[in-house]
Amino acid sequence: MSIPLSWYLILAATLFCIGLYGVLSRKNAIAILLGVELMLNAVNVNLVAFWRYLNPAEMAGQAFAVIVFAVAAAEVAVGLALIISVYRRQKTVVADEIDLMKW
Amino acid sequence: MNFLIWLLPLPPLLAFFAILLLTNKKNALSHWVAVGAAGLSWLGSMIVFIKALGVEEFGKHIFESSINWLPTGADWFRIGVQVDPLSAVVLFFVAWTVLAIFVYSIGYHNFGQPKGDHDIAGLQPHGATVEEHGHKHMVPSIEPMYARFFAFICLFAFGMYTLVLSDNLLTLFVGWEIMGLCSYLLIGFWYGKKSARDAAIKAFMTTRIGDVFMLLGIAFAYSFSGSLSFRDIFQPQMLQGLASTPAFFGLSAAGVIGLFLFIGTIGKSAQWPLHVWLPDAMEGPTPVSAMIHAATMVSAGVYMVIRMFPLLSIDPHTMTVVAVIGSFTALFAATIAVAQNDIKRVLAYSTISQLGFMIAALGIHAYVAAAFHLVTHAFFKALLFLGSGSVIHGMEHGVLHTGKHVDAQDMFNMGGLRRKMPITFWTFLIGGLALSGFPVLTAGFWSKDEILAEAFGNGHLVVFIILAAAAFLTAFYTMRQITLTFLGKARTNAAEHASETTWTMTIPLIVLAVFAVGFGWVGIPEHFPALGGLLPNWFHEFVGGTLAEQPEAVAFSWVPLITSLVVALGGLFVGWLVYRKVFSPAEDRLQIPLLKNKYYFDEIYNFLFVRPAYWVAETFSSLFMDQTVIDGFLHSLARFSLFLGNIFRNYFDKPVINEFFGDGTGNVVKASGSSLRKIQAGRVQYYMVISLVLLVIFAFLFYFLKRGM
Amino acid sequence: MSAEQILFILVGVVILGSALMVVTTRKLIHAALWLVVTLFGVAVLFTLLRANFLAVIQVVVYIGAIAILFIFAVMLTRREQMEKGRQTRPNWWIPALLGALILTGLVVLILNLPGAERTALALPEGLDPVRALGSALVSPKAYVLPFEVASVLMLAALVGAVYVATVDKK
Amino acid sequence: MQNEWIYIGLFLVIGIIVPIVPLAFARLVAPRKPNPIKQSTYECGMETVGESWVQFKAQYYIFALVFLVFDVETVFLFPWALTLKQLPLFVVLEGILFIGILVAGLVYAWRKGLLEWA
Amino acid sequence: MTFWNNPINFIADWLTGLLTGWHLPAALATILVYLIGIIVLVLFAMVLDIGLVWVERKVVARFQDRLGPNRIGPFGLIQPVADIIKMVIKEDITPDGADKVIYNIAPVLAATSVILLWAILPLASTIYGVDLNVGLLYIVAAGALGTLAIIMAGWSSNNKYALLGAFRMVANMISYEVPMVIILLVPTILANTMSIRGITEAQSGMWFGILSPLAFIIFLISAIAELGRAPFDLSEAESEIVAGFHIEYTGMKFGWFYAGELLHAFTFGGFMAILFFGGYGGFFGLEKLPGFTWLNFPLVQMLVFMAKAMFGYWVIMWIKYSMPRIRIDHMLAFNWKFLVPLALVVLVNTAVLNKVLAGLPNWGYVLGMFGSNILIGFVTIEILRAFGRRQRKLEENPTLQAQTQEQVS
Repeated sequence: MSIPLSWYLILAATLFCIGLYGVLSRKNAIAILLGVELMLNAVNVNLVAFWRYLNPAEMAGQAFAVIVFAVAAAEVAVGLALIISVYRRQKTVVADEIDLMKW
Repeated sequence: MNFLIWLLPLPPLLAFFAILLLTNKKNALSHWVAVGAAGLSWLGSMIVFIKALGVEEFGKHIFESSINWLPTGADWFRIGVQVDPLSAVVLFFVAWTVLAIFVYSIGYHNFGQPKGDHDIAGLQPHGATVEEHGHKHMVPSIEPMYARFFAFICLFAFGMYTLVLSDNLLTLFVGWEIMGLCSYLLIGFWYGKKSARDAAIKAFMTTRIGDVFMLLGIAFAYSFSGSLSFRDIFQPQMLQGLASTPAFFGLSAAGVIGLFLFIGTIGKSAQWPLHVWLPDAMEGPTPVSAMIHAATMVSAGVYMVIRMFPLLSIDPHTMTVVAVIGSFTALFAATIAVAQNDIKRVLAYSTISQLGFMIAALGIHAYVAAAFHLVTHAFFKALLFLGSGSVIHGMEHGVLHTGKHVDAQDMFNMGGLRRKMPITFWTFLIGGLALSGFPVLTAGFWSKDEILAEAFGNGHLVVFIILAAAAFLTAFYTMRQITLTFLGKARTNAAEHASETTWTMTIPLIVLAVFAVGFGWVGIPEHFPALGGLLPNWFHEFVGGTLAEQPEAVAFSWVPLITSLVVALGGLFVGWLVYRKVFSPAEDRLQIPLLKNKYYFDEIYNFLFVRPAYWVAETFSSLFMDQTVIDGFLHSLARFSLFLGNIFRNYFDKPVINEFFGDGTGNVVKASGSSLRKIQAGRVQYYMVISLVLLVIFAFLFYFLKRGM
Repeated sequence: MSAEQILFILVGVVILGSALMVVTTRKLIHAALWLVVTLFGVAVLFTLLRANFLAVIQVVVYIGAIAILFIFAVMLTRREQMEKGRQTRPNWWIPALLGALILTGLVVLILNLPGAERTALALPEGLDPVRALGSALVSPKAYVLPFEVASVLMLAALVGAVYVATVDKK
Repeated sequence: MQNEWIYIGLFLVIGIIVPIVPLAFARLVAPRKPNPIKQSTYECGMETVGESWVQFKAQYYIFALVFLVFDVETVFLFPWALTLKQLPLFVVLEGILFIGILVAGLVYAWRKGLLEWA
Repeated sequence: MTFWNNPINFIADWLTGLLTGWHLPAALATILVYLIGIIVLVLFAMVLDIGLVWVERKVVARFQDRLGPNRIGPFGLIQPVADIIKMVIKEDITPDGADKVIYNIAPVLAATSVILLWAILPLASTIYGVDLNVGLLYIVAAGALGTLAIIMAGWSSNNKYALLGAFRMVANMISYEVPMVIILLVPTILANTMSIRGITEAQSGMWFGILSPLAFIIFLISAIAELGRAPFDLSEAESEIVAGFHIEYTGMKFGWFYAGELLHAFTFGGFMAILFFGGYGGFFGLEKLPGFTWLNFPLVQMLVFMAKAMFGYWVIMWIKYSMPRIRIDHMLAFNWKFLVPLALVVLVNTAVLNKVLAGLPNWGYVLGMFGSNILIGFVTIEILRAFGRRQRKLEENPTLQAQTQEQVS
């Protein structure tokens, strides 16, 4: 009647790998961040699935998911801010052209 | 009580954030916040210290409290604070020196002076012209990044308090690294100057080498003993276990851990061969030099080895290494110091050599002596640095006044300052005498004498002789410095117009001077003729209590006493005799190129490491250029191999070379950095691909290994 | 094949399909909107898992805030020639290969995981997940520290991002 | 399998279908005689100059940013609000600390003059 | 009698019985019943929407001293139908360069995001869709979809004005979402639940609008801003950007934005009634008295609710038609520098007092809450007045202004 845990895990894993592919293959820095979002979501799915399947009384999974939300938000905020300021300086959002970090 | 100890490090940290985020714009507020924070910590430390004095057998029942931090599988990794006799005394001098330096910084950065005419953030203030009844003249101008400076030293102080109070290696390391960062920030505080930038990077990288090894040591300690708290590690059976478990290189686990930790100290306390960064660190503002070289950073290195003494002393090899390095550094640095003309560089090298004293003392099991010298040295060296800062400040005032530019730090531009800046002179004199171990009166004498006595008494003759020679040189160059700077008559008219500095700078000097004299008297050996026993040898009792069994006070003997008297007085006298009437570097017979150029160490390193690294970098980069046009796979493969190559160079090559040439300055890391910059154009995705390839490979590897296939 | 399972498969297909669109679409704005679809699908998964609160804040935070932020960023940085031409790197297949490898590895691990086939436990009687989450987040024995730290993190993010984004305003 | 979300799901479906129906109907009955003028972008009869995308103030992004932070944090406050009744007073204080940190962010943005539309 | 006590469930049970009687599997039957119920509810909303068009036009006419629709049907009641027919048979233009798919999805999404709200809107104690335990956040979530719809519309039209309008609208909505979400916490704390029905039930004794009038005011303002109606309608400021994000839309697609806005406004009126005025109930315990039990009948409750919602809607219209449009900088400043801090203060105040006054008898509790709100309001107004005075001073003598500029820079 109901869904085995492995389904959720595999779904999450696939989502994660798709996000990973996006992160590695996209040129546009914003697109890379999109990929990161996918990965974070995959993590969340796992966390909640574990909460539900292993120990619903203990809210660990959900609590961590909530923290992940915060982390995702922070990551997007800072990441996009960086991209925008770089764009304003160099007029590019292509990750390869952003190499301020080399000295 | 314990709660208070937890709170000690916090005020500086809060001050750091407060200044950085809120009061950034307001100078006065910023330094009040900073000084207030330092004051709070000082107060707390004093309370703790007094309480500690009150406790009977303090070594046995120390203040400690710890909390669960990381769940490590079954049990917890605990972090906490502890105050035992050793950390109590260290806390004592840290609190005082830090507070003094904070106050001093206010004056040093010309608080209350007008804004500079053309000062820009990142450069020393150039002075401002003010209109005064008709004619305009130059006065010092306020530091452009005034608030930021206080923020940084606040963080620095936080690091030191954390380090001193922590009861385990991990938090100690945290404080250690925070200080590393701050030293980087502060040495490079005037980042406008290239020299400052380079010095900062050099200091950071050099200490980083030490830190990597220290981290390794900590990792070993954890993997071998399963805990990082001092209490657990110093359990006798635990120590025995460590000593008996064989590691590699035919060393015992204790030996390996000890050595690695000691390398960390070599980096932090600028012992040979990683000493090169410290003299360059003089690029920072003088309070920073005082902070780094007296109150906190280098002391931290020594403190750490003293703290780990029970572990180190288990393995004889380690102790030999420690003794050799220490005594060698002591002499080696002293010889260099003789030939320096920059007032701060002399002090820098003297610091290195004094640290050598402590390390050597530790190496010959003179636990208490080492600690004693650590404390006294902290006081008088802080005093000396602040004094020299005051001198430089006075000189700069003179320079601005005359308008003719001369190097305000070159001792051959000074002279006759004793009348111009009496307070500075007297305090500096006291500091200098303490440094050179002027008999009976000064603290330096007692600590140094104790070291010599221990060395002699425990029959380490070689160490004894080397240290005696070093002591002689110390006295000599100290007197040279004092003579050139204060005695005689002015060599430049900048020196003519030098003027005494403000009270915010002189008060700390006086305070520290008191300690530079007074603190010696708490450690007078019982059997000392005449004086012995008048005051109980409190220090020995107190700090000795830290160890499991109270170390025996060495039997009194005249030889070391005579020796120290002779070297101290002789050195001072000779120094005065020689430099009485030396007026220009030309007449200085000791300006031997070899010494002047610090035995060409920088050049050697440059030749041995920087050039090859650059060469490699070139080839790689050209390789890289080729690669870019070839298809992507070869591409990342090549990069992958380069990556491996770098790994090998950094983690396999360097240690080997270290063993032979005894070196691995920041230059190597710097060079690899600059090669990396040519190789990997900061493209994050390539890094990710590489790391993922590795991840996949290793994952499959381990998976199948585990499957036994 | 129960209704729930069918539902799950549908949602899963939607999620993965839209996720693929996210990483392959040429137009960034479309990628962002596809991301919204994915996020919505994940929210539905949360409802399947009875994590009502998470499902709703998934929509509120991700679709209502993060997606909007993304779209703004795209609009602020969009340039026509960015939309033209390939959006993926020349050697895109290496990441693809990597992804596939890692995925296979993960799947193998998951399938060998003990209890991978277990089914959902019944929620304890009278447990309101939201309330439970609340008390978990504020009780010192549980996650009050992460809770507060999260706010500090957000503060740091705000300060940092704001600083970066406006550093050259004055 | 809980009914409420099924209900919401069905509601979503209906909620999508209902607006579509008139649109589809319109597509059937409404005339369709496109011509370039009609199709052109409407700018009060002016000729359209340049692409529709014009450089926007980064200020929009800043506001979105501040909003994001506040939104996330306030959303976290809901579970907290639900626990006030049964848990002791210091829980309230925790929440207030949380809000305080939030306010710190607001104050910072304010002091940096980000809330000015300039 | 049972039918009148609980008509919906009555019909539902009857239908289920019927369907299962036809040998349908129970699950399917439930779903079918759900579907029927939903369709009925949504259609009700739609009809109401059509009515709202008429109401809106009548009211605005009265505000502007006109007659409004009065030709077709009695009082022009048929007018909206005519409007709809017009919209449907109008040609639907898609500008070239528009992003077709998104362009077509946007209006649907806009309408859907409003309709979704009705899923949790309790018309009476027994007439409601579902009772989520996260109802309040559900409202916010639906709002998020609306925001998305607008930005999609603005972007896909490939039109400067549209995009500009969308940007403004979204900046507006998201900004005002913050105080709204903060304020939603107040009923949550007071009722100690997030479920809409729970909140309604919790007010049977005392309206939250009385416990915390400030919260109500803030909610009202931010609700209007969320709706993007005047005075916050600069997203469609005809004078500057023609018509904002839906400039390119014609025919029924435009119709959906329009209708969606009206229904949204009404729905928010409804939520105002629920959150602060006891929704379908809240007769201050009157219904418990022997003579008044008829108040509990669902249809009565429904009427009450409709009346309250309509009143809220009317207030929104009232404000809309009597206020000038606010400039965007003022609007954002007003939100971030006034509304958000105030909302936070109210929230903290509520949280603390709710804990502190818990022990007191009922009247003490109410008095404390109300008093504290009044106090806060008073202080706020004082602060504003002082601020205003300073501004005026600055206006009056420029030299002072210059000085302050000095201090600022």
